[in-house]
Amino acid sequence: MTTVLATENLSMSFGGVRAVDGVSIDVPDGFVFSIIGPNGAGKTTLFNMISGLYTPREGRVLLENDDVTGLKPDKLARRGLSRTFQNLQVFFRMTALENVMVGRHRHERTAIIADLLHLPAVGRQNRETRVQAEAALKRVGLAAVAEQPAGGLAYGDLKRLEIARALASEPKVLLLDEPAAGCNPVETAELEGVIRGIADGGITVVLVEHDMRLVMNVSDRIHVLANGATLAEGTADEVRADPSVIEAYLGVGGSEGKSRAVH
Amino acid sequence: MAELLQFTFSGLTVGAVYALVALGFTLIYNASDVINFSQGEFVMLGGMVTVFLALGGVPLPLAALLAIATATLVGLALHRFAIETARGANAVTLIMITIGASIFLRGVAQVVFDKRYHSLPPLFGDDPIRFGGAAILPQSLVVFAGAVVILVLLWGFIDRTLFGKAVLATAANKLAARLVGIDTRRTVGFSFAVSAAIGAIAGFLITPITLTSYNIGTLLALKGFAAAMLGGIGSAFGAVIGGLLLGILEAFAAGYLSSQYKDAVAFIVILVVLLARPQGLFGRAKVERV
Amino acid sequence: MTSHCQSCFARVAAAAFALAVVATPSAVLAQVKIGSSLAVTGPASFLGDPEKRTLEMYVDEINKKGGVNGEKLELVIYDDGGNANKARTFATRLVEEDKVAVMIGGSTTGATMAMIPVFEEAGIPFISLAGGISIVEPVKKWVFKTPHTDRMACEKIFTDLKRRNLTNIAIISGTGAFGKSMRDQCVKVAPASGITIVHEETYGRGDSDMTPQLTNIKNKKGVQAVVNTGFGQGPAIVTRNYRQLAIEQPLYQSHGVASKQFIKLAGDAANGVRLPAAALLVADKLPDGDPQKPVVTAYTKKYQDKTGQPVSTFGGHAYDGLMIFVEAAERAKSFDPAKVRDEIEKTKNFVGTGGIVNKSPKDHLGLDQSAFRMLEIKDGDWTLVPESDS
Amino acid sequence: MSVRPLNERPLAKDMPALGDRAGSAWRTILGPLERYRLTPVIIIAVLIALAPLLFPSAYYYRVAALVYIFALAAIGLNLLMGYAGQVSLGHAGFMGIGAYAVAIGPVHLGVPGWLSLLAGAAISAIVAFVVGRPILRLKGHYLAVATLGFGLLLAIVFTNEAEWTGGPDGMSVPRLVLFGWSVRGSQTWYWVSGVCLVLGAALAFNLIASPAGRAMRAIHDSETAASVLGIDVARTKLMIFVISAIYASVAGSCLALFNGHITPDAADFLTSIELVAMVVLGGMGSIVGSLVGASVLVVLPQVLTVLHDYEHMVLGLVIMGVMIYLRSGIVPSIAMAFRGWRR
Repeated sequence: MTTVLATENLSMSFGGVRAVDGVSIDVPDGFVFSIIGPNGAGKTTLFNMISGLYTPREGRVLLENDDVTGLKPDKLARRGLSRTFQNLQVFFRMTALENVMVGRHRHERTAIIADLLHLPAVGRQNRETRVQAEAALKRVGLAAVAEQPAGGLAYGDLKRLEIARALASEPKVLLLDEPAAGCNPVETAELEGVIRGIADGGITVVLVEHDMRLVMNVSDRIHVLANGATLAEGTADEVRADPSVIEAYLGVGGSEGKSRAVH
Repeated sequence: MAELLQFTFSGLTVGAVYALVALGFTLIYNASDVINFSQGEFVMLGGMVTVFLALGGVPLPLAALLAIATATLVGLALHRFAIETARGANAVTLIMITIGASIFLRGVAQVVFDKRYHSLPPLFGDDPIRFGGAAILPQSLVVFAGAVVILVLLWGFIDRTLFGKAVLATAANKLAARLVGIDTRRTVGFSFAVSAAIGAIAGFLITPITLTSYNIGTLLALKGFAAAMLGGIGSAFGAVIGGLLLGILEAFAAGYLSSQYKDAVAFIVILVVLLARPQGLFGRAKVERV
Repeated sequence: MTSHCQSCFARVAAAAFALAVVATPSAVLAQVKIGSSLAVTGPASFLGDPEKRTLEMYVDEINKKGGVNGEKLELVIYDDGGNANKARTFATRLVEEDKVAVMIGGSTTGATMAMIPVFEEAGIPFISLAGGISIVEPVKKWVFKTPHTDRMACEKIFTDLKRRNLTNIAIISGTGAFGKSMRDQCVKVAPASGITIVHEETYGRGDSDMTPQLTNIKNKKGVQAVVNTGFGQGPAIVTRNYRQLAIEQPLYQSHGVASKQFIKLAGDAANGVRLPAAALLVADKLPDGDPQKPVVTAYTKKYQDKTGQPVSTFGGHAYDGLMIFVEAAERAKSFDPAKVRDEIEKTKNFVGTGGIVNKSPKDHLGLDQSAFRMLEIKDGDWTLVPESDS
Repeated sequence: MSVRPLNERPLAKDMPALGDRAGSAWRTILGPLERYRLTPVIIIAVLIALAPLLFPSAYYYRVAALVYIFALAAIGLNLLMGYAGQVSLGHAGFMGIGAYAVAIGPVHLGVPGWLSLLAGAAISAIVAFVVGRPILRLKGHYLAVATLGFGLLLAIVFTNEAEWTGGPDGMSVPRLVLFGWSVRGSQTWYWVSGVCLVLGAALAFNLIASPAGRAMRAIHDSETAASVLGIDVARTKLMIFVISAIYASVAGSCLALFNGHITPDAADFLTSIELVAMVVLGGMGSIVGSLVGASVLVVLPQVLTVLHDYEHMVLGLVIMGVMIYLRSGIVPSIAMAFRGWRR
């Protein structure tokens, strides 16, 4: 199985505190790869390093075996890495559809002069982008709100809008940062289908999530972080059974806690 | 050597003026994220009201107190009737409101007062203090001391009083501050009042040096704003250092390079500083959480 | 002041009402309109403000005495803030909308230059109140001006310097229009006057400390005198800083320092400062035989009574402009712009606040150096410097 | 890539059309027009063409021409501020470059006016490119102070380099001559500036609805999200800074050629603030708003002259009042109210 995304010994610290400490992951192509861990475990920091928002202090990020450490996010995006955000980063002044159309940016080919003059190529490009964006909205179930301003959408819809936007860029690897946070059980269940569908479509998904039911149901492989370092990795069942994981989540082990943590 | 000393004296004189204006910017910014472009008009009010009351026969200390009270009331009114009414508007809208307020206040001043320049007698006379071949006016030291005293008071107030902590909390996170029971409206209103008072004190102190007229506010605001940004907006200490630095830059540029391009030199240095430290000298870098 | 402010609300209300009917320009009364666009506010407001007050005062007085040629005058003043673009728009408005018979205004040279084409094209006489020499050189058919040019001020200062055997000078100038323009003229006429400029400094608008510049001047070898060109608060601060640094050489200010306000602002430091100025500033000190004495004394009294402020030569320029127009219109017995223009050009021996005016087709200013007096400040008052050789 | 659509709601446009035939007929005519990108531009063009019917004198032509010229600069600034979210308090500097280009070109260098205008635009673009690269890294108020300093710098140069610029008193600008036709007078400039405005507005609308336009709007809301979607944030900001500089430069050239005389006022801090005020008052992110904002700030002082000394007081109050009660700007606020009312 080929590895599409990997980190080698990735580290980052803020003001002396090691937020991420020597984390190595290996994400096989087409997998749903989840990263879990208690709050402050360094999950989002890891994401930020992988997606180029932070420059790691140590270690490397490999995308399709190319060293992409320290590349700017937009360069990484052009190589097929896309992501969503834990704290929403929606373009609130644009409509839902326009948000997703921005996701098509890396596939759009026009020049600024052509854009200003609205040459026929721009019209064609816009139509094509629109069709693709509408399709992406449909995939996450937001086609009905396409023309609405994003600022007016419900929280759950915004979460899915970010996914649609990332999808529209046709990434090879998609990083989802807590997509279910703030969603009700029905929305979370829908989300599960969406994520599965994305993976089935051939896109590798890296998921950071607190909702264990979702994680357990959807993941092919789970990587557990605690205090910035790797604690365990394995399939859902393996991780569920790992005592160190249970301890990390609850401080001390306990069957009651175990069931609450993982179910 | 005497030359260097004189340039430094000049820089400190002008810089202390900028520092006083910058302090006003910083306080309002801290509490409300608003850059108050009518800060210069508070300074103008401090000077002009004192001048005109004194002309009308009011003893100088009383005139100054009344001027500070006037400016404070104007600051409160600006908050209550403009900023508070527009609560929730974005920062640019609020800034535009303060620009409108600045035009309005200038318009009022030109009718109520006049359009000539005025001066006030310096507190400790006109005779320069000579030192090492250079000379500085006592009033420059007064302005400088004023900036330091206000800085210390602000620091003591913010660090040592509950209300000061409330201002800090409001600055850090308005919503959270409200949730823990801080009346953020009162806090912001208070910061407007104090900023206005600081402006007016500045106006009263600097008038013997800079002279005053109904329209000095714009230029002072411009320089004060630049000083506050140089020091790092939101930091009172930064405001004072930024102001002094800007003054010294201008004086050195005028003395050593070209008096024609001294403002240009000062701004180029500000640009360079900001490019190296995008949050200003003593500002905190904002980390965006994603 | 209180009654002033009570009426202000009434005036605002009335004006708000007037907005509704402003589309129909007030052309009800058959009056002769005098147009003006002045820097009533903004950095040049100490030009525009006294100019405006003067025009208002004297138009009032003229109307009370029955007007000109049996017709009442109506004054239309706009505030251009010294901004050339705004001035140009008001010029168009005065010509197209208000249909003025004459234009008396333009506080700054920049605003005047921007307005000139409008009046040249419309064929309406334009009497500018700004200092720049480019306004009347080369001569433009419809354009006149009343203030002395900067060049005359420079020459007057240089003459005085020569008399004192001071030939090496330093100039410190404001970067504003007035200071810059006069500095340029001084530099231009210096060689012909036998003056060498050995050092130059400038300061900007709103600057509050000029000691660095003055320190450089002080340290420059061979400077025998210092000339400061500029107006506003700048010269006052330069004068104070001059004394602060205890610079010994004589200090000359320009005619931009044109009111007693300067002495008040500069305080004791002003003692010993010399400057060229119009007779207006020393109305009470003029010898009784001086032809200007009655005019300047009357103007000074009227202005100070009415406004409670010290008289300034800038207001005097407006007085001269208005009176030159009024006399020309009376001579022409008409307000026909072409006839009035011709009569303005024929103005001879007009005694104004700025001097004795003799205009001609080649000289649309009509003042010579004799219009300037050299003054020295002593004990907080002006004194005339005796002019031995003129 | 087949994905099961979840929770798919019925699409509004798939629902059977309601209403009678007349209504749908209207919709077939007005619908596309309402959606068409350039409809506002067409409306502006029609208004510009018809407005002179109401003008009693050349003065009105002049004021309207000034509105159009300032609106052109404001539209450019709006692209930068309202769409891309980057503040500039120094845009009058670019107006100054354009203005002095058409003055200095013909007077000192013998370059014809129209070519000087283009050269001015090119110089503005280059200056914006060089300056923009470093300073656009700054954010919010820091960017504001940096652009302010930059604008001030240009104004200082225009004031001090008197040999070239005539200094504070300014210099005259030779009339524009196009194909042997001398462009002069308020009426002629009304049409010239009107055409410039329509073209400028059309280009702006084109840009907004293009890939580059979407990228620039995205940056306004979230630079982070924009960058992870492949948008080169720095480059996009720089591009829009350059474009807005060109708008300001062309407007400055028009102003100088129209007035026939140029002073450093055109480039100073107050003019920059005026431009910002036009954008914010009219509505950030609304091209039509910039025209409205320019109209208000050019026409209002003309109307307020009846107030004499109280002019500035009232102007300040109007600005405050508009910003307090129409906080998104005149056009967006009214549009919002209208939409709410129609619903």
